[in-house]
Amino acid sequence: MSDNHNSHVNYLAVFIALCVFTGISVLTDLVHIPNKAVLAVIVLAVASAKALCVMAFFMHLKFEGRWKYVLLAPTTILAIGLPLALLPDVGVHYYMIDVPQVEAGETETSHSSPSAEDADKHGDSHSSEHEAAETHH
Amino acid sequence: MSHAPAASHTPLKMGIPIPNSKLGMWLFLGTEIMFFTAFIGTYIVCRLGSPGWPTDTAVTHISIIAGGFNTFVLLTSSFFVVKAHEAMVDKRFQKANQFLWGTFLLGFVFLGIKSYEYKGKWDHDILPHHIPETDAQAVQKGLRLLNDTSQAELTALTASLDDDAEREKPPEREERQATVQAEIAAQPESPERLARLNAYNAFSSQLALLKDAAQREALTLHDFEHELETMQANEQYGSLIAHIHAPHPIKYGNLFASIYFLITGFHAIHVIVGLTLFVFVLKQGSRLNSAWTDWVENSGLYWHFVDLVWIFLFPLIYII
Amino acid sequence: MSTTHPTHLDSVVGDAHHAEHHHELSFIKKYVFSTDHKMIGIQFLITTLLMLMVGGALALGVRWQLAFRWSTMPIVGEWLFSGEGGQISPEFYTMLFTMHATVMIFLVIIPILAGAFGNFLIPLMIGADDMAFPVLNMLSYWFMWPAILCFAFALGLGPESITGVIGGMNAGSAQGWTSYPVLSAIAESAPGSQMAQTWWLLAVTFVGFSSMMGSINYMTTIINMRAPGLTLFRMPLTIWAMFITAILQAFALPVLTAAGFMLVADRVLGTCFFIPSGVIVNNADPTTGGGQPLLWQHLFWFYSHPAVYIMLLPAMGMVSDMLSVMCRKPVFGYKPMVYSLAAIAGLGFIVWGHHMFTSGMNPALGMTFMISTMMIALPSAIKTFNWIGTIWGGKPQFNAVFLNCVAFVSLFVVGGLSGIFMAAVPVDIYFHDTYFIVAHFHYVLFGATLFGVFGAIQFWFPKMFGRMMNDTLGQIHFVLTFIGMNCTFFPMHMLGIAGMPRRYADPYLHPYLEHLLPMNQFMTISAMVMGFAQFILLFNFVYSIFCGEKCGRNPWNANTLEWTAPSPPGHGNFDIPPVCYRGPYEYSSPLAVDKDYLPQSEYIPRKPGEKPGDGQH
Amino acid sequence: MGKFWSIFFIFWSIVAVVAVAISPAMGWWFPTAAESPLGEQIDDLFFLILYITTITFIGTQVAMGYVLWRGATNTDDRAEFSHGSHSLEVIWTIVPAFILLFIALYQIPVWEQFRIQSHFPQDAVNSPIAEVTARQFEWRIRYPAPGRVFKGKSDIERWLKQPEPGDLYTVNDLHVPSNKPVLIHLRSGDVQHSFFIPDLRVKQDAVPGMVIPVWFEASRSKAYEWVCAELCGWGHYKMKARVVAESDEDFKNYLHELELEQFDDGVPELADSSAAGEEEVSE
Ligand code: HEA
Ligand code: HEA
Ligand code: CUA
Ligand SMILES: [Cu+2]
Repeated sequence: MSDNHNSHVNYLAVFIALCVFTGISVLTDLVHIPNKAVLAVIVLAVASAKALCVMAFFMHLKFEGRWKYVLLAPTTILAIGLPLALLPDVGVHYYMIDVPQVEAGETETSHSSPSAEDADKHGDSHSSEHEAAETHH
Repeated sequence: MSHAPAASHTPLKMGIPIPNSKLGMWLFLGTEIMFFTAFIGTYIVCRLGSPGWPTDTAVTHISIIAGGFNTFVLLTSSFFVVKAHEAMVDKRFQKANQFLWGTFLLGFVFLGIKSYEYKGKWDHDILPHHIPETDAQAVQKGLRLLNDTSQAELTALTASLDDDAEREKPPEREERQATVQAEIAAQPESPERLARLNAYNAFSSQLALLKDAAQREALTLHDFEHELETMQANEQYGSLIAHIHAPHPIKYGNLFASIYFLITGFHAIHVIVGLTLFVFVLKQGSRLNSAWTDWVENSGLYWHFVDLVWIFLFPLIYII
Repeated sequence: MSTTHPTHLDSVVGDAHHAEHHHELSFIKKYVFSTDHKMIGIQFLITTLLMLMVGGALALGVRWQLAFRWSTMPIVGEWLFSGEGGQISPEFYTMLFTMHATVMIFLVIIPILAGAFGNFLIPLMIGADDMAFPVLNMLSYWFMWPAILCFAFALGLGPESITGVIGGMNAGSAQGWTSYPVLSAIAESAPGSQMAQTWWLLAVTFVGFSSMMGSINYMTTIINMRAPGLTLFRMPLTIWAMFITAILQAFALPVLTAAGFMLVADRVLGTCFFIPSGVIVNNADPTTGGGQPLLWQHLFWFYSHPAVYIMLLPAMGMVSDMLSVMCRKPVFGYKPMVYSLAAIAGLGFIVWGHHMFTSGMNPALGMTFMISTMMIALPSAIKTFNWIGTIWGGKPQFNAVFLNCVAFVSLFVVGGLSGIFMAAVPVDIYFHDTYFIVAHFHYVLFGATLFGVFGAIQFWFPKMFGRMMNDTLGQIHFVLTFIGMNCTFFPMHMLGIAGMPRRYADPYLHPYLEHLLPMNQFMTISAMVMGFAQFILLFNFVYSIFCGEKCGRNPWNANTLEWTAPSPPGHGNFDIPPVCYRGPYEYSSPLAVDKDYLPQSEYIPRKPGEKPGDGQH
Repeated sequence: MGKFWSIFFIFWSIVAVVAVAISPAMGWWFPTAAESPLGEQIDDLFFLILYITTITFIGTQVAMGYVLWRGATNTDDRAEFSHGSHSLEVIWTIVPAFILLFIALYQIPVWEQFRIQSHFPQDAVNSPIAEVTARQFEWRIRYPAPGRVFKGKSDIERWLKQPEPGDLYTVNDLHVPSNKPVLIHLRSGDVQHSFFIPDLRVKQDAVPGMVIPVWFEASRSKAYEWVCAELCGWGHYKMKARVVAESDEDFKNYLHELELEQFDDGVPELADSSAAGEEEVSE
């Protein structure tokens, strides 16, 4: 067993690092990064770093034998591969999709709260201004 | 391949140098990863495939602070577990016990905050199948809310009648209304009840007009909001419907709510399972001994995994 | 240390009491809630054989309608359809094939391979005394029963007040075993989409839990509990196959479970993962949502394609072992056999889209899946040729075990080759959802897997019960089943080429299919013959348990470790803990002097002057 | 006994091959030879694979029969002691690999034509014939108003999203011009269905929530049987319909008749908006 190694780990330091990472994630939200993709990359990178810390130290993987690769490599590949394979079909649409709520939003004035509008790249800005003017009359 | 006689070469134990229980736990965690992969993968692709996904926290009622704090709670509990295991290995069982209690309580804190968040969603009716996605659906929902209020008021009025026989509600609403009318009108000695009845009558006739307009498709969401405002300002019955907010359509709101509740729900179930695992150790109290080291290690692994899932859920659901 | 194994013990019969002494278990502990892997394996075996009867009876119902449409079913018709004058209804037909497939796949093939043989063989063949987690093992069997109960409810059996399935068997689950939404997600879409479908999904979840517990157990056991000396590349192919199957289960099944939860949630909690908005089914309110039906198909096949290999690999492994024993010859190309098993499993994860070629999936994705599907034929080719190589130059014993194994290879090739047609996307445009598909999978599932299983039952029966099965009966069963099977399923290829869609209660409604009625009648009669033949198996099985010829430890003169244990093995399996010195297939080795086999646990002292390593592979 | 069984296994494969060989003559074969250019390519591919697999089948079964026979007549003391052959393994890995790779690559163009939108015949894409909506258990067809010209992709999309006055409706009877590629937009109103015309070798699932373009070309003027190939409920088997391929002229006449039928009794202002509106006075 590998326990003899574990006593050398300073769990507190790891814990503090994890807390700092969490802080960073929250911060990225506060500073308002306009580009969603950049935001996603940052927070997911932070999350992966956290995950690695937890796995390596808390779950003692750093001290385990080679079996950890045999177990985790295929799992990771499948876990990343499945969403990737779903992407071309569900994430993007090769054929026209039939979504009444979106079509309705395009023809009628969509009424969502104004701040929701900036996240919504597809809502057209005309209608939202027009509508904002209306609600405040 | 080994060629020599067993006595000298053949190892006594084949396989890898970890106990079966730990190996089993790790394999189980592998399957758990695939389980959550299906959910998280679904979330990611649905999100990408649905332009206009609701992200505004004012609409989704997602609280970054609550989520961030919960992340912190889980991290701390994970830290306690690992300390508990360390203490178990060092045979300091009391210490381990304390740390485990820490973890255990933090697990409940997590669930508490989670239920608080759920409550917020519940109150704003951010529930699958409840969310209007187009203006027309929003109007429909608004009318439904008003209708529910009107029904409730009618029931209350019926209940306020002291005659037992009258309290048995006739099946038809109109009939019931008529009975109540007649009954109250016949009791001039309680003027406030009469006022209440009149308010109700005014309200329900206004509601009937609205419904009619909606039927003719002559009621836009904007009109409806306007009407609602006017009705709420009405001094006779405004207070009855003061609590009603005009529903806003949320594009893809139902899919969002479905995914939110499914993923966090299954995560919460995992938290509960983890807590149950700890109960077995905590039950030992002062009798805790090194026989439980493996148990603590394995349930610790499980707990870290639960933490790990949350580490990804937090940015995916709360931030992006 | 006892090194040479006492083969003379062959004559000693029933020396199981050795282990039995210290454990006087109560009847319940021993036969019902047993944690002994052998008992659990036998429980699985008997349960699945019973379910085979159920699934077969449902299949015969399907066949009846296809041959004698809308006419009263014999025996059961009057009773089932007293309302319709004994006549089958289209709802009932859809329920029949749905439940036929469900029972066959989830309650027969998967549990008979992994549950019955996996359980019985793994610890014995690796020289362990039991599974790593015996209690978990017991649970994995007992989780089958809630599943069976839920499937019964899904079938429309059981009191309406409890099951909520209004309409009896006409409202049984009827979405096909693939359960595609929206049909399966919206209760209004079919009579069978009401409560029955929820029971169906629940049952699949229970089966999933059962398999999951099993697979973790098998992996742990195989990794960590092998007998001293039993290195990975000395493991019999059966064990390799079980191991790889367990891995497939472990990685693929959770995805189905997750998807199943989503579908259940769509049905009962109002979520909309698979339901797009604005769909009006059968005059119900338009749906609100934003989900996508294709998502289910992806998640479902992400499990169910690997699942078809879960339904095949263990049989492949067992057939390799049996062929080697029966031909008295080492398996041809042991390592290629292992690698091709692994390759099938690996590729099996990236071909699921071939079930969706016409589903409206992204065509570029379809192309990728086409290429990987083509490639998966390669490891299968390697295996096929190696089996033939194994027989080549051997001294085969033409008994029932061997015949079933040869049939396995022969029929697997047919099923596999028809897979190539469908793997070609343009051809699949035509063949998708026609009887060509039905022919394909019955050849691989029945032709390959079930024949493998028939062989395996006959082969390991002595180890299970200490008695031999009757070989003559076995051969009669084999011939009838083989002929019946080919006469039933081979014509399905032609039906497919003629464009007959599957899942049709009455294909002859369409003029271009009218002339196929006589052929369908022929197939139905053949299916009945085949069904009848299974009674011979049943009889042989039961008869041999009580009156079969008694046998010793190693009736087949086989090498693997399980044959060094008593027949049947007692609690804890081995009276002499085995140590392994070589690979499992040293038949006809020159090192074995007085016999033509060399058990894995038999130690041969090296003669002076001999190079190290000869024979002790 | 061994010899008997060897012959038994050989015999069964001979029966199988013979059965396939006589099938076309017995009518157990394609309903007709493919009657569309794409279908012909599919058939060619089918026959190519049929030849390859038949050879493989005969090869493996003969090999099997041979080794069985040799085993049955083996008078040696012992079986051959061999653990395999490296060169054989290599051969029987590489040869099938080439064959499979060949099949895989060879079929790609057909698939491209059938499904990749940029390879669709552009004329057909620019003027879709109809929108076909599958429902339990019928096919609803909507033709654009006769004379309606689509101005580009977005115009088509607009037409797909909103019914227009002047659109023509029928059920279970799709008319198309023959001898030229035509395109329909396939959708489903409730559950999943599949658009299958056996003689033309086209099949495409109709998925709720998606609008899928399908093109095909009928090279003869005749009524083709059209069925549903994806389980859609208890009435799946009876979604019987037909596709009538006819000359351009007949097709025009058909649409005209349909129009007369539809706008016969009333709503003249709707009929006005269609190009052929004035002809209605003849009634
Ligand atoms: C045990 C189960 C099993 C097995 C092993 C297989 C094996 C294969 N299957 Fe099958 N399949 C099913 C069970 C199985 N399948 C089921 C149940 C369905 C239907 C599900 C449903 O819709 O209900 C299905 C459906 C199915 C489809 C979808 C059809 C459709 O719905 O449109 C496809 C398409 O590609 C396919 C392909 C293949 C291929 C290429 C193989 C390959 O692995 C086969 C490889 C083997 C060989 C090729 C033979 C041996 C090789 C040689 C002798 C070498 C030489 C060969 C050549 C050079 C060609 N299968
Ligand atoms: C392991 C899997 C397996 C097995 C073994 C079988 C075995 C059989 N199957 Fe099935 N089948 C499937 C898996 C399997 N099937 C699947 C996955 C589908 C697809 C379903 C779908 O579309 O969703 C399918 C669909 C299917 C269809 C197509 C239905 C349709 O699309 O409309 C048909 C039609 O002939 C059929 C027939 C048979 C027959 C005659 C047998 C025979 O081999 C059965 C022979 C065995 C017996 C008969 C058992 C012995 C029984 C007794 C001894 C008791 C006898 C009892 C009485 C006589 C009352 N099956
Ligand atoms: Cu429509 Cu099947
Ligand atoms: Cu498949």
